[in-house]
Amino acid sequence: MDPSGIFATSYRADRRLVRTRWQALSLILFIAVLLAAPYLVGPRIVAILNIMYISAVVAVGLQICTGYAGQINLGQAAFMGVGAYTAAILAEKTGLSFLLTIPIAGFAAAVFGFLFGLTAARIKGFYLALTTIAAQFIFHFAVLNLPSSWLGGSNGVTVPPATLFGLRIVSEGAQYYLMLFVAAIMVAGAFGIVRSRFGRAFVAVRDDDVAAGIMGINVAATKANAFLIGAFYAGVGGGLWAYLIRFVGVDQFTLFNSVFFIAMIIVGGMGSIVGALIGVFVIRVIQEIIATVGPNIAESVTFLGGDIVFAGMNVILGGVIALFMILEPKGLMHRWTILKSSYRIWPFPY
Amino acid sequence: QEETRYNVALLSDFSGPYADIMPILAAGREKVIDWWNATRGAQLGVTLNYKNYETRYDAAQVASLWPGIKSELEPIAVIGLGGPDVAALSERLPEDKIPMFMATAAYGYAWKPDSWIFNPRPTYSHESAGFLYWLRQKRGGDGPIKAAIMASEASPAYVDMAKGLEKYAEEHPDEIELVEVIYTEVQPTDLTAQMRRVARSGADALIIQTNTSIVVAAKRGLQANGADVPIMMSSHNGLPASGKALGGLEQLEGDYEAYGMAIAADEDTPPRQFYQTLSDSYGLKAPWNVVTAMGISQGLFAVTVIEHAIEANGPEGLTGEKVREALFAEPITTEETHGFLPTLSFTPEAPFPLKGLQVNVGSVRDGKIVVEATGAAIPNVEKW
Amino acid sequence: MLELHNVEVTYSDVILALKGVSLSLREGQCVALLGGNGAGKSTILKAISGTLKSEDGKVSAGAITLEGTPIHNLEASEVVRRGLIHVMEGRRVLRHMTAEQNLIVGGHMVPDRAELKRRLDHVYTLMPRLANLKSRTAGFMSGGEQQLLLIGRAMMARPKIIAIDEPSLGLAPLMIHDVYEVLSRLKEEGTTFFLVEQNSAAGLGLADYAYVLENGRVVLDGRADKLAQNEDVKEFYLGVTASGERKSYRDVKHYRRRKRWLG
Amino acid sequence: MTAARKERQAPPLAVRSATLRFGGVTALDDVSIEVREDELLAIIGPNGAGKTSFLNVTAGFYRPQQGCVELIGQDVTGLRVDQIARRGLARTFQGTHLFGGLTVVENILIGRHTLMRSNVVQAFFHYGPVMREETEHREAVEEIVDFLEIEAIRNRQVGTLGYGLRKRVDLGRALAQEPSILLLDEPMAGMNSEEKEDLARFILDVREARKIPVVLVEHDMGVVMDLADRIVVLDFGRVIAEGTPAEIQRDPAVIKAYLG
Amino acid sequence: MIYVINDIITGALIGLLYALVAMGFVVIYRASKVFNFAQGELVILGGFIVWYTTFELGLDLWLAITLSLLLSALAGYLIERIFLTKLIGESVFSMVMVTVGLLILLRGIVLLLFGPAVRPFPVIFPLKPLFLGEMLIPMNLLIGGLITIVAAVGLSWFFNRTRAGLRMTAVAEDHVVASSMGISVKGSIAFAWVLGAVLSTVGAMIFLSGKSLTFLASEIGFAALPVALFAGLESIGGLILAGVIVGVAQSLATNYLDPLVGGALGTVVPYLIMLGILLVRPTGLFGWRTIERV
Ligand SMILES: Nc1ncnc2c1ncn2[C@@H]1O[C@H](COP(=O)(O)OP(=O)(O)OP(=O)(O)O)[C@@H](O)[C@H]1O
Ligand SMILES: Nc1ncnc2c1ncn2[C@@H]1O[C@H](COP(=O)(O)OP(=O)(O)OP(=O)(O)O)[C@@H](O)[C@H]1O
Ligand SMILES: CC(C)C[C@H](N)C(=O)O
Ligand SMILES: [Mg+2]
Ligand SMILES: [Mg+2]
Repeated sequence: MDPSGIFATSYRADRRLVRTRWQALSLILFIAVLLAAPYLVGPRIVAILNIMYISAVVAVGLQICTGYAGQINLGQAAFMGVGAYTAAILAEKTGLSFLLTIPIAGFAAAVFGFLFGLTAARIKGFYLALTTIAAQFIFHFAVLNLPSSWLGGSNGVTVPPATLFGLRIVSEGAQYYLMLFVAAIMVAGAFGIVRSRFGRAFVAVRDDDVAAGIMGINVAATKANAFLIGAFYAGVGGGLWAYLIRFVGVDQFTLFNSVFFIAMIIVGGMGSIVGALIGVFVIRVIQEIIATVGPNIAESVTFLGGDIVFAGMNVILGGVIALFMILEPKGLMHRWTILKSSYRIWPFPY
Repeated sequence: QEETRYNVALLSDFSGPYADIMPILAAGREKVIDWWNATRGAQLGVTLNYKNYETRYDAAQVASLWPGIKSELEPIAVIGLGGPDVAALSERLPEDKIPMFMATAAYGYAWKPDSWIFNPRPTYSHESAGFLYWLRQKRGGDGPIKAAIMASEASPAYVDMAKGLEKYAEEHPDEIELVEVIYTEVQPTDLTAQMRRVARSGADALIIQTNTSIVVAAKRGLQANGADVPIMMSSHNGLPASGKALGGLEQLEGDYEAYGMAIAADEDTPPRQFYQTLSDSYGLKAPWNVVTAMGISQGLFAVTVIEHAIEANGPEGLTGEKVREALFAEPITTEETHGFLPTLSFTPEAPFPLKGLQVNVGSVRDGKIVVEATGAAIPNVEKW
Repeated sequence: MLELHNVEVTYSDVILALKGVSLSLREGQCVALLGGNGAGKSTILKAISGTLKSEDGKVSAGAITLEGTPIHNLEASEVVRRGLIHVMEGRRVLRHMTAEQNLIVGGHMVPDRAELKRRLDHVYTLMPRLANLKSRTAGFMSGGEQQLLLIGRAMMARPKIIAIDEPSLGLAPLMIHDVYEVLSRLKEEGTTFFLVEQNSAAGLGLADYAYVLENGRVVLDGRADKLAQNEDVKEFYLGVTASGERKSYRDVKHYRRRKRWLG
Repeated sequence: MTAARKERQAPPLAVRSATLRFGGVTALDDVSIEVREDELLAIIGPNGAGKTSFLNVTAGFYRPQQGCVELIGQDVTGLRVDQIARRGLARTFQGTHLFGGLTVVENILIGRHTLMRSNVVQAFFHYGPVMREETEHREAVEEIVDFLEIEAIRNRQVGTLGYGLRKRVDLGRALAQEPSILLLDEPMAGMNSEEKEDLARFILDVREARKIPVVLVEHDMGVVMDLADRIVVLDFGRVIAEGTPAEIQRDPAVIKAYLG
Repeated sequence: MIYVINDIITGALIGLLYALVAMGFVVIYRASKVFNFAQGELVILGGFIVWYTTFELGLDLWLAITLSLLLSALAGYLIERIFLTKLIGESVFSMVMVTVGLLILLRGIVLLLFGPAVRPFPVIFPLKPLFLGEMLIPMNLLIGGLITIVAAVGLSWFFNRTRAGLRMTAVAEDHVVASSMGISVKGSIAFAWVLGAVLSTVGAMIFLSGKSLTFLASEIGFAALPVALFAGLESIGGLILAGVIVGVAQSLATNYLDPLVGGALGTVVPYLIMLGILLVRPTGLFGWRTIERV
């Protein structure tokens, strides 16, 4: 919502994302900072950002599927795994460029996700949420038990580095731009999707699928599409992951990871793309702080013993997530919206 | 004498699945470095600094930590822990030219030439094959030895253990007959039925290199069936740990542990003496058991390679690359590792020594851990 | 026995739905609340019964007292235990339970089974339509049937005060008549009513006193029979013209006078 | 020529001897109702008579055990709700079934979902055509907003609106579908007489402006008698009377069952 | 053949153990509509409490068991107090999501309080199996199976026949409606968690008796999940049937299919069965049908 006194003068302007000069300016500044980041901060931060971008892509996809379309999905890590395996195997066996393998990874995951989405035509609510856990188990089982010449089985797959015009993208800095580039496109696309008729159809199906059907929306197809899009994002994230780590194995895509993606969108706020980004940021930052501060505490407070400190860190991570959910069950984005609207009407409450 | 400082990064898991063994494993490898600094390092004019990094046994965490470690520490070597470290760094380390030294046995999936990650022990399948080879000799006779193996799909590494032995048994039907390959969960509900199959198949040994909980459940299953098939365990789920979880070592009477590293037996062996030194003079607070031994051996493995590199290049200008070269240049003798490890000769062909492989076998006799065999030869296992 | 003093209610910390409302309700009385859509009628009931919280709303100023003790900070279930039942809008039946189970849950505070049985029979005699629907799953009943069930469910608790949101909503004319019959029976038996009603003719018929709400404020109040004579109320709530006869909906002009009370 | 004629002659909506049972409950018992061109047909009847069930059968939400539903001469029995909606049938709901997480404008835009054409890829990149389409439809929506006089709440989340306003948004959403037949289930419930007048005016205007038949289920007899061209009375799932308002008002069976 | 029968029996008993763990899910769901993702964590919490009272405090077994049940009831109550009370009135979804946070948190707490080591678990049920001719049946599973059946029958009577049960059912239907009828949502949820925690502890005792305990044991939660969904999230009685079917299928798959496949088909079979049944009956065998009315 705009501050008082600023009104859109056309419908086009009314649906613009960036609406005031101040907003435009801060967006430009933000993008500039992101572009310059590798020159401003150390490689550790750049590496954290790389992982954040990947998580952001995956979490934004989950947000579309769960936050917008209301289909709780506990298989996002498996979808990511499908993408990662696809990209890895294509890159290894065919030597295709990442410009192709990453989108194909997205499509492969989308197909897998779509299959699960089809069950959403019949299964609803918690039942559906919990059947998506099956995706996790099936993915795991399939990778380990299909002939190992297909997916590498327990051996995993080694991924050659991404190359662009003969340049190998291996340093943090180079990888950073790859991750940023893809994440930026995906996030921008997510804004596009949720503002379009598809985004509205997703919310319609989430809020009231009976009414949605009567509005002419094909409910089953819409749910399956939500899974498809969510999984596409996961797959692209998985593709990026493959190029970042350059080795994929099933144990990198566990149910626990899926749970963390859910935690991210909850902390950030359901039903908001920005919320998903905030959630990724908050949770990754907490994780990194714990990983960084932990050893220091363990070192300085030696009598505690390393194990206690680190177990304590897990408590903090879980505690912070639980705390967020208790204090702001609708997510940080909700708090922000409220702040904004009270700022809009301040000082007149009515 | 002016002293030169180098950094080593230690990857740890204090809050993930290996948090149970981490404190003593970490103590073992840290104290070795302390010891080295005080003795060998002081002579050579080199001090090694180390720092622990919490990876939570999570590849994403390793990947995000690594660039920071690299720029913060500029380490000449990394001391790693397990699968996720390997997964996250196997393609990075060659670029960054820093070698990583592991404590555990190697995996089939990491068996590739030109590695930068090195295990002092061959793969788990080598170790189990070596054990079975030894058991067959002990038994005498011509027929193959019958073995069963427990695996789990919870971790690809666990699957790998079974796959390697399966391949070996397939190619050597006269040596090993693999009668059962059983997959279960990391915390099985009940293995009575499975153990009956094992007992009925007439297995001479049951290989369990996965984890302690599976050993315990299998043992209970065997007991329920009144069967007496000896179990062979690995280092991270060995006799002391499994015995403790079962409520007493006596429950494991006649069972084995086997790995290419010194057995932490009660006897007074050179490794035991070295452990004592670390405890007495360097403040090592860890019981004498296989996990501590694993930490110490890993530490010794790493410092010895570094020492070789210093000897070859002088104390100045040491790099990760030179450390790796030193590994190939010269074998690491069993004396240098105080008997913790056999003499290791690395080649660029594999991340572990391919020749002169040996396995040690420990067992429980009258409620005590004893060394059954040292230096039992490991047969030639082909890559699977 | 129930008083609202200058109550303000905000939703989501920003939407001010009640802007200082004061009302009072005496024992045995029936007070009716009239007002256009969005005026804040349901909000008042939610504030009284403590169900605001579930919609992210809160009483941000003022006080609500029941028999002298403030209740606006109590939990909904606590308010019920003090004898006030709120029949919510939106036909919120317990959908997976049968009609009879709904009624039994309504009487869950009744100590002994015989009394429960008596109350069930009482509801069934007053609303024979419900007796026929006993074993029907509540979620599958028609809109009007659900509305009846809600009223029956509130009766099961024999509260001192029933705060009821649009009892006639979706009921057929005969049924409205029957329901009001039931309500006036209860009133005679001593139940106090707080009634939100759009069917003002019926509502004002039962009520002793009425308030008209507009935009979160009380703009008019008075004895129900007096209010029923008020010109504006007649036109806007009872739908009769000044001359006293009902005008046809077909004759409504495209532009018409609207009444907005100052406030 | 004859086919086209037939098409024109076919009633906008015809339900032929529909029977709908739920277990032991017969919600509709051999009901046949035809809606004529441009007419406002009211359906009345006691609670539980089967009015909503009738609308549900026509909208495809329930499939009748017997009988069929024809939309402009085409048999649509057994099609999915969304398929029937795409053939031009729109309805409002007895309770409100709005999309609480969306604003008023967005709710109404959903009514236009099927009229929009952009695909996911276009939406992802959100370039020219998508923007144009969105603005175009937004204009149509704003017309409806104006028409229903809900400008002031156009950006409110629907979940935060009172019952009465929701009913208006519900109507707006149905109108946005540009239907060829409109079914209204108790649109006047929960409104005071001023608001009912407003809504009555909207309904009459819709009919005038769009020339579409309207089926109205309503309990307010004042509204029904004034607005309806023809009335069908249901009781226990059966048609018990049919006729002009004046006829119905006099019908003893109707008086007994319904009007009292 | 006799072995196949034996495998079927053992499988059925393991299935009943799953059913008991699943009962934890269902009880909480049935009384509060909250799906508890941290159910597996409750099992290990219970397990560690048992370990603590027997090995650390060295109490007599019966005393230890009683104390453990009391302590886990307390733990369940505290969890409700700390994490859920504040969310009453918020959407059920928030409560469900807080259990996701709880999952991560409880893991940490268990690590912190009890350490990461593999702990021995006391022998609560006789280790000696029951011999029936050539068949042998593990004692812990047998007694556990009986406990499960008794608990299922008792609880389903409670929820379906008593007024207190009906009250909780009302809470599971709709928190706001229930509280507007004077039912204490808080009380109902607290009761559910106490019961859920106690059931989990009993489950832990059967599951782990004579074995070992690490926090990996929480995976039983996800192993039991298909049973809960198969039966339908509102059905306690149905758990028995679902548990037996899933358990038998899993046992047959592990013992006869795994060797053929060379993989752990047994672990995915319950999920495949669950998917199959849900596609046919979207709310499980006995769960509440979704009501759609317009
Ligand atoms: N959950 C909510 N969140 C935000 N605003 C709300 C909420 N519920 C109601 N409101 C607002 O409060 C005001 C009063 O609403 P209320 O529901 O009390 O009206 P009402 O008089 O009952 O109307 P109706 O006759 O339509 O039921 C309205 O402006 C409405 O939009
Ligand atoms: N899905 C269903 N399952 C079982 N019974 C149903 C179902 N839908 C409707 N019924 C029953 O069918 C009958 C007709 O219901 P319907 O909703 O059509 O009534 P109605 O005429 O709209 O009544 P009202 O005026 O009260 O809304 C009712 O008795 C109702 O209980
Ligand atoms: C002992 C453990 C840390 C090693 C483990 N088997 C792994 O590499 O994954
Ligand atoms: Mg209202
Ligand atoms: Mg109806």
